[in-house]
Amino acid sequence: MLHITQAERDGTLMISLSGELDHHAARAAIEQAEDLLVLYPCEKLILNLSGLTFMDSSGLAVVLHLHRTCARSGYEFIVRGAPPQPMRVFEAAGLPQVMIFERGE
Amino acid sequence: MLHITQAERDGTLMISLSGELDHHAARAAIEQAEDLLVLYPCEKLILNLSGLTFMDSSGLAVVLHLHRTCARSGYEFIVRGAPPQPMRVFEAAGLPQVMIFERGE
Amino acid sequence: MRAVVNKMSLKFESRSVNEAFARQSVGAFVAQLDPTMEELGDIKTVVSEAVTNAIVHGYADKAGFITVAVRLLEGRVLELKVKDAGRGIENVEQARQPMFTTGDDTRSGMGFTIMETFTDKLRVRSTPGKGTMVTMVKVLKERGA
Amino acid sequence: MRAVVNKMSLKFESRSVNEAFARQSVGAFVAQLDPTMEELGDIKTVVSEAVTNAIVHGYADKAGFITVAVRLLEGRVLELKVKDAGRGIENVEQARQPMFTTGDDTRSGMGFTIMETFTDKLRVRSTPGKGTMVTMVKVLKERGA
Ligand SMILES: Nc1ncnc2c1ncn2[C@@H]1O[C@H](COP(=O)(O)OP(=O)(O)O)[C@@H](O)[C@H]1O
Ligand SMILES: Nc1ncnc2c1ncn2[C@@H]1O[C@H](COP(=O)(O)OP(=O)(O)O)[C@@H](O)[C@H]1O
Repeated sequence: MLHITQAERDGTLMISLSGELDHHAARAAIEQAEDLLVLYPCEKLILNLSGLTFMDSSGLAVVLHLHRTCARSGYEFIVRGAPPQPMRVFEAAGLPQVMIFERGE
Repeated sequence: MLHITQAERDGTLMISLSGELDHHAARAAIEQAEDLLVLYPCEKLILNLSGLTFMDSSGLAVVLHLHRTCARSGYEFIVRGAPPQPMRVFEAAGLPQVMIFERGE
Repeated sequence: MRAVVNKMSLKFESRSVNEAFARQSVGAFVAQLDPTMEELGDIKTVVSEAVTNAIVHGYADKAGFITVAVRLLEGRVLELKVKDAGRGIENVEQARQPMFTTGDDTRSGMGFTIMETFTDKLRVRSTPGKGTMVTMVKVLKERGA
Repeated sequence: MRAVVNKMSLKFESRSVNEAFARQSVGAFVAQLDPTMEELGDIKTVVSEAVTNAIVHGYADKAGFITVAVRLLEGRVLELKVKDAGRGIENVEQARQPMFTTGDDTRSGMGFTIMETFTDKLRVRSTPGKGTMVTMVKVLKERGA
């Protein structure tokens, strides 16, 4: 089960995903995140993954999708707080070389 | 995996089981508890189950075994802190009618 | 007949280390119904009982395979089957009595009683020398929307 | 040939809700080796990748069954097989390239790359129209006594 929550302040939108991000959850995650970006126009999107308990390559697709959307709109995009297991998946795919990963919550 | 620890004070021996108590673990639990009763002669045995995450009818066998051992030696025997799932198993078997179950840790 | 919503089966060797595997697997499968903690505990317990019986009693003399088949039927009905090809039960009625056991002091004779208490239906089919199949049905409570 | 220490198999329908069930089951089975958190995460991840591929790509047009077979071999060697009877892969070499995907925007094309990175051996056998079998081998670290 994946949970999605959001918080907005001073032009920064933070979307937090918690639980398990797999193919079963990926479609809803992409669609909800896109809806939030329309609802809360921002200059910066932080995708907070500190609550993820599992992520497979479906999570890469979600992150790549949001990275593209932000690039197109000129928003800054940051992935924050990925736990060790998701981080290994990101690293295996080389994503930290092409976008910003931050520690923290 | 089952973990067994003990503490002794003023003639009371407390044996604490934590983790999963099933058939795979029951033999070792009985043998270790019997060894502890030899090592720490006591007047009262408290079997602390507050750390159990799972228990099936193999746990009934462990408790019945210790109940018998204590009865034979004239020791008081108390089962303490069983969480809801083990407690349902004890209740299905009617054990609270024949021995003492206490709340707490 | 109720429509089948989802189904799976597990097959594994009669080793006691697989008792935990079997109940946790069924627990993971049943999670899709969002059961209460009590329902999930009951389900893991009855799986543990039936699988332990297959290992301890069914395959007392020889090793073999155990199959656990799970079906989710419409209306939150869970059907569990645990099957072994072990030595079977001579007298099923007697075996189902509380406290009856042919096992050692790690057995309480309460396995079938617990399976019966924690499910809505228990059926035991056994042929001596051929094996045993235990079928359990449990109806889960509706979860409020 | 290494001796088999324990083995099991799972069979389930090609529904995406079963992805979580499959990786959690394999995780529960592998627990007997007391793997590190990283090893356990890697194992769940590769199972999730292969099972998702079977559901999304193998059974894109029709529903069907997926089998996951797991063997623990002597020397802490884990062998995982994920099999479907789906549409198969025309060009396995191309499919294994990073970023190659025939899927939609929930797919990254990195599934096989991750399976390869997180295991010690990956073999893909596929027959178009017949199905696919992915075999992975992972050697777990010795745990200090
Ligand atoms: N799968 C099985 N194969 C053979 N005998 C069985 C099987 N399951 C149960 N039995 C018999 O039924 C008896 C009662 O089982 P149960 O109520 O579960 O108690 P216990 O397992 O504690 O003995 C067992 O002692 C055994 O003789
Ligand atoms: N079980 C399968 N059945 C049919 N095709 C498959 C299967 N597994 C993989 N493929 C093919 O290989 C491609 C690459 O797979 P993969 O590297 O896992 O990336 P992704 O799943 O993200 O597309 C898939 O897009 C699909 O065309």
